[in-house]
Amino acid sequence: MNLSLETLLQLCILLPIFSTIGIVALRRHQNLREAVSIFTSLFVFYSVVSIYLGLQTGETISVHWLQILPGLSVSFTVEPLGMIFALIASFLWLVTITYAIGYMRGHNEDNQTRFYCCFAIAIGAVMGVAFADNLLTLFIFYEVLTLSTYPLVTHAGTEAAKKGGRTYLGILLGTSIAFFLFAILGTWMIAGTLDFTQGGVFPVDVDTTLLGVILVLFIFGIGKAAIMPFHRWLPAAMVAPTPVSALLHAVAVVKAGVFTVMKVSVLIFGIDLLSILPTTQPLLYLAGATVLLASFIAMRQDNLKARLAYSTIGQLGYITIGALLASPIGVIGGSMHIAMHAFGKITLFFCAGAILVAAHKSKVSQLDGLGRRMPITMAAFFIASLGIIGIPPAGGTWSKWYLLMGSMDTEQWTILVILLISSLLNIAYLLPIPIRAFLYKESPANSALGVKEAPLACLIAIGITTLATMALFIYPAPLYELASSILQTTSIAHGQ
Amino acid sequence: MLVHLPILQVIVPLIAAPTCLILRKPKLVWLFTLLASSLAFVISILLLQQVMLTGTISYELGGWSPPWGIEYRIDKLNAFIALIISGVSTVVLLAAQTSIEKEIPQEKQTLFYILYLLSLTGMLGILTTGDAFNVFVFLEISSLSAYSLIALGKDRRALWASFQYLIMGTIGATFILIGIGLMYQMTGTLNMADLATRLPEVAETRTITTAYVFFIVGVCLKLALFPLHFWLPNAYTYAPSIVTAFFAATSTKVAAYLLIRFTFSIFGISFSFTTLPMETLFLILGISGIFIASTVAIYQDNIKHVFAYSSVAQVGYMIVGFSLTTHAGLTAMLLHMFNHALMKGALFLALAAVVYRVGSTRIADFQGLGRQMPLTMAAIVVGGLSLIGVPLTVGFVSKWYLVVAVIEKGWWWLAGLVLLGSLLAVIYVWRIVETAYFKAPIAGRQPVKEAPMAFLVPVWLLVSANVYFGIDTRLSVEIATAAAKSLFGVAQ
Amino acid sequence: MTMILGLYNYWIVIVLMMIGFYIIIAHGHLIKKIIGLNIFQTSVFIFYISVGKVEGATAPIWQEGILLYSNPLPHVLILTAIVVGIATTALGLALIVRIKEAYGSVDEDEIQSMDNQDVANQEKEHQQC
Amino acid sequence: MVGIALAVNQIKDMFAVVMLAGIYGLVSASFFVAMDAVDVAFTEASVGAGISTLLMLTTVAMTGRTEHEASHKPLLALLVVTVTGGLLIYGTFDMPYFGSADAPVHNHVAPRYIYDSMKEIGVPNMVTSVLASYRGFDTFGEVTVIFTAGIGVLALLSVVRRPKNDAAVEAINDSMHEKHLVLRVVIKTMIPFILLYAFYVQFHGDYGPGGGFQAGVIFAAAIIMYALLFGLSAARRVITQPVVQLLSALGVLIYGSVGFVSMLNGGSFLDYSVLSADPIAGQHLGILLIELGVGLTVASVMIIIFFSFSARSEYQQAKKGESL
Repeated sequence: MNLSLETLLQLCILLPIFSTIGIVALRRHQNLREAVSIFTSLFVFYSVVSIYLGLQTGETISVHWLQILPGLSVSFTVEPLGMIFALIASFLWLVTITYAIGYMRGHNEDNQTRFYCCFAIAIGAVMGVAFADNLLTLFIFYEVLTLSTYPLVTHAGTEAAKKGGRTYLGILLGTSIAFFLFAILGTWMIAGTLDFTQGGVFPVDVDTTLLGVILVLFIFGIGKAAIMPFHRWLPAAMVAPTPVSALLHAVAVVKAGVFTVMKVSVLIFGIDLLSILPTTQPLLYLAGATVLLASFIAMRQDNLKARLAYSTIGQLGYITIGALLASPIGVIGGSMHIAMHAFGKITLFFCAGAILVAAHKSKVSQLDGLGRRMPITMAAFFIASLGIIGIPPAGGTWSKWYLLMGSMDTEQWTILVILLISSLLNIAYLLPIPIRAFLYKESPANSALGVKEAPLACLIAIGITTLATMALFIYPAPLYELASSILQTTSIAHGQ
Repeated sequence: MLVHLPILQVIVPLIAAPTCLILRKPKLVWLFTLLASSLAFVISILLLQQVMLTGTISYELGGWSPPWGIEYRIDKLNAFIALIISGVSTVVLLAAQTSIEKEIPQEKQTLFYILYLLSLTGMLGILTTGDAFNVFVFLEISSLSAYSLIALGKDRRALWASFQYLIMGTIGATFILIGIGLMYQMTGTLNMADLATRLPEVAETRTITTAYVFFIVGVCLKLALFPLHFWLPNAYTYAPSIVTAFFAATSTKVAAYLLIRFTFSIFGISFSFTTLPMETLFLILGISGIFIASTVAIYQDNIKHVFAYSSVAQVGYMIVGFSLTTHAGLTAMLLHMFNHALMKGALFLALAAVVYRVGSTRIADFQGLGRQMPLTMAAIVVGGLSLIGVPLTVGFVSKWYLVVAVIEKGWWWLAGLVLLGSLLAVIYVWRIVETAYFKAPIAGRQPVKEAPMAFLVPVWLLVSANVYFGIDTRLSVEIATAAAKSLFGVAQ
Repeated sequence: MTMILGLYNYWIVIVLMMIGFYIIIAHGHLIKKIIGLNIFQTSVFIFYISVGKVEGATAPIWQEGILLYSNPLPHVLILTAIVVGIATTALGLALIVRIKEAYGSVDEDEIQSMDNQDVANQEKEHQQC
Repeated sequence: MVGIALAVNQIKDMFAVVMLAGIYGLVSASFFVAMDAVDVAFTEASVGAGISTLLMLTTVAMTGRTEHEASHKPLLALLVVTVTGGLLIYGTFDMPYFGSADAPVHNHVAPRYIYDSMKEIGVPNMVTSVLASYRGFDTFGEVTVIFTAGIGVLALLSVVRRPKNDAAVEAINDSMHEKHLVLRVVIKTMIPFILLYAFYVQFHGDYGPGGGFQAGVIFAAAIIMYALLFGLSAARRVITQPVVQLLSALGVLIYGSVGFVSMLNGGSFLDYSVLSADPIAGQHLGILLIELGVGLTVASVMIIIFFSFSARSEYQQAKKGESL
């Protein structure tokens, strides 16, 4: 296949969306239907990689679709930050979909066709977000993402699921319309453009209080970043099937959130402006508070998935901090953490899912001694935890390191302390799980039912992500280069 | 014949009406009605093109030059709205025959179509005429036919709703009559353009103030502007579904047009907004309309009620745009008039399909329809999203322009309110989606089939219009802007 | 004083209008509402006609030698308006007849209460099913 | 008049109220005469006092006579009314005084009607010329309104299946008719004259007060009288429902086609002067035709309305009969 990179870029977004047609058409034949999904994901990953290689060779890739409002068009372009996001998303999606197939069949859930359709649309939307060239485009796909993931959350259709779905949609759609859109409009009125621009779009003479307010609107409006008090949707979404949670937490939704935060702070405000805004400091503390609180709550969760959910909220806080530190190193750390956390967290969720499938356990307190029966799973869980905490041999080490550096050179001592404390907290709520699994004595009840290791499909997925986590520790270089080039790259020509 | 387009716009459906009485056979009459309506649609398109190219057209009825004779005056504004109305009416008619078969007894169907044509005539007449009293006459044509159409509903409450509407409507019309009378008394003319030139001399008098107030109150009754909206919800709910779809998309637009026409073109901005504190009043009414009506909508059990109240809320949005008294604001209003017609047309037509299959629009009866009537429900979802104002739908475009206009005025708080208002929409739309998709079908009800093509085609025509004009906004925006500009041209 | 002489006529008309208006809103009996409507409108007609009156003029029917006529335009308008009026009345009355059949009453409150009753019943139904 | 209005407000017996309303109509008619509006007076008399009273009586007969104690919020109503009234009074203060010849009304548009209509249209009755020619389109609208009302009433009241025990109804009618034998004879002899008068009004409209509308009403009145005394079915035998409906449609169509013809003759819609070589003759012709259309529609719609009402009441009686 020798398609031009532009074509590939558009295909990343369109192909998944069109694949739904095939999925619906083939709803009667399971295997074919899944085949379509797999093929799509493979192709998306392929094209993203080739785009990445293209970017390495210094090409500028941008596509301009159509003008929705005068001076505002749907258009896409490739820049490092988006590249990182796209790479992670497309890769992990590939993994997730394989995992999902195993999982869904294992559980023989109904409405599977709807499930795969929404899955596909979601990833298309994510690609749209990743490559968006201006806020409007980003916003559009942001909403598409919300709407397409709603049916996934409510998949079970039970009262609980619907309630969860309501919270999910309510908060995400609500914040995005009430604050995010408002902030976008404000930006539009003040700056006259919504294109992502190196060094920000706002003219110098604008009153900083006003901009400060807009910044607040952005941070709260991007509900997907789960900054307290708008984090409730994340635990609520726990009712979803495990692959979905994985998608939400590692691949699509939350990452789209923090990614947007990054983009806004770097390419709309620009870190220089950001550092002088009156509201940056308070927001920074808010993010810090989110990190701490989330960790504390996580400790007190016995339900495994709930614990992981709160841990996610905490980790997202890290990335937001990275963005708001408004220092190059902070940005680098933050954007690296997007990747690191993605791999770590998705592994954890896969493990949780595997445990659920194989041993039908969902509570931490039930896991005693499970390590002997499910060694691979638990080992993976252990490594991934290290990744989240930020200890070798997992990639998390680096991102955390840069975040610390960032907070030092901006002399944010409070933040520094927060980061350190919360790392300890991470240890406190993650490591006990493998410890229980391996060292504790198995309760007779568990030994009674002969639990086996998880099905192969799951194990493969788990294996891949775990290896990736470690790989990122050993070769962080390419990721680091991308991250550090976020600030150097001059903005790509807009709106042609 | 091109010269005669302005009058043909109105005469075609008017003449078609009595002809139907001669044709008698319902099916035949339906086809004929459809023909007439689509003819009107074509004419309106031609007119709009002509106006966009050559500017305002004037047509002297009976060959008497205004102000002595009655003049038809087509400018960008009314050409635009005429387009909306004739277009929607045509699309809705596609489904009429099937829906009417179920909802109206055989021997009354012919009468139904006649009344439908007459109300179309009335609306178009109001739009195209350039003579104040002529407005009143055609207003009555449309109203009378509207009352009878609503009374044709199956439920006995239709009668009562219709009667209330009749009382309210007639009071409104009489108020308008008084307003016109006072204007005439002070200026000695009934021709709009002539009025516009002669009013300023007497603008300072208390009489003209009274005239304005009476006229506006009368119009607002027709517009169902909160708090004068009592008649609307029941009228929309118990009328035959097709009628609802038609009116919900059109009738408020006509009233809104009168509001704009008289405020901007005839009394002139300087009078309406400097002599009187109209904008503040309208702003308050608009905002409270948005919030109160939307909140009420959330607690309704009949989906038709839900959307009826949401219509009241939407009128609120238009009025907010209106009350800004800026070019941007007016553009937003016009744009929203266009978009809202598309949304509500699609939604109520989809409901008509539900009535056809399920025989009710109570939310309880929507359980499991998501699976049984996928296409119809999908249409409702898209329409709902458009109502909320999600990107890629027309709803988003309206919201965008409205908020931009508001911010341009520097009223950030108002911008916030407008956006918050749409959150309420999220709630009442999502109630429906949830029931339709995530509730098992009612036990004991035999499975419902998907609506017939006769519904799906027009519904999806409107739905795709919702999406198309949400993405490619050039056409609608261009016209709306031009119309708004021309109005301010008149005003200065 | 001249003002009173000059305007008393309008004032009477207004009083009439308002009585009619009052009958419409304040009375529960539907026929009475319609009658109120009639009175209301008729008085508006009178207003129009009085606007058209010229002191010492004759009816606007051309005759040799007469130069001062009252203004015909209001007459025309009101002719139309009367027709509209009767049309509305007829329709309203027809509605009343049907309402009487459907509800067995022509009193606003009774009908309203019955309406609410209907809603309640529907709710019951669907709780049953 | 204020007295009457107040009485209407007070009295609870519908029958009396309706009668008062009728009288109110008559009085206002005389008011109109006093203000030189002869045509209006004519119309108001035949409509306000005639038709509408008749209809109301029928309705009252069908719905019962008495009104319940108004258990309403008269205070609120009073408030609304006083506000509106107050505003109106406020509005009057800058009005030109009553009857003053220098009011703008008399000096802007009207003069042309008054002084030029004779040579432009050649019809002495200015009201007719304005009504039919200068503002001919309004009148077209008016006809449409009437037509709409007719259709609306039809849609509301038309009775599907003739009640089974038609005979019973017949019996009632006949028995009723036996009583008024004298009256019947008198009316029978009168009706032709009324019809004649109707035609006179129809065509004399150009010169004196009158015209299509009034003529139509009178014509209808004759038929209605006939129906009242000889029973609906008898009247139906004279004029059948479909025919009447057809005529009502025809009226509108005649009016419309006049407009179309003038279009085809190169004038604009309803421009009569192109109907014949000599504009004045054209105007005459046009006015004649459209007045005919008006007359047709008005008469037939009035008949339709009345028939529908009384048919409905018969239907109700029949139903009662069945239920008993």
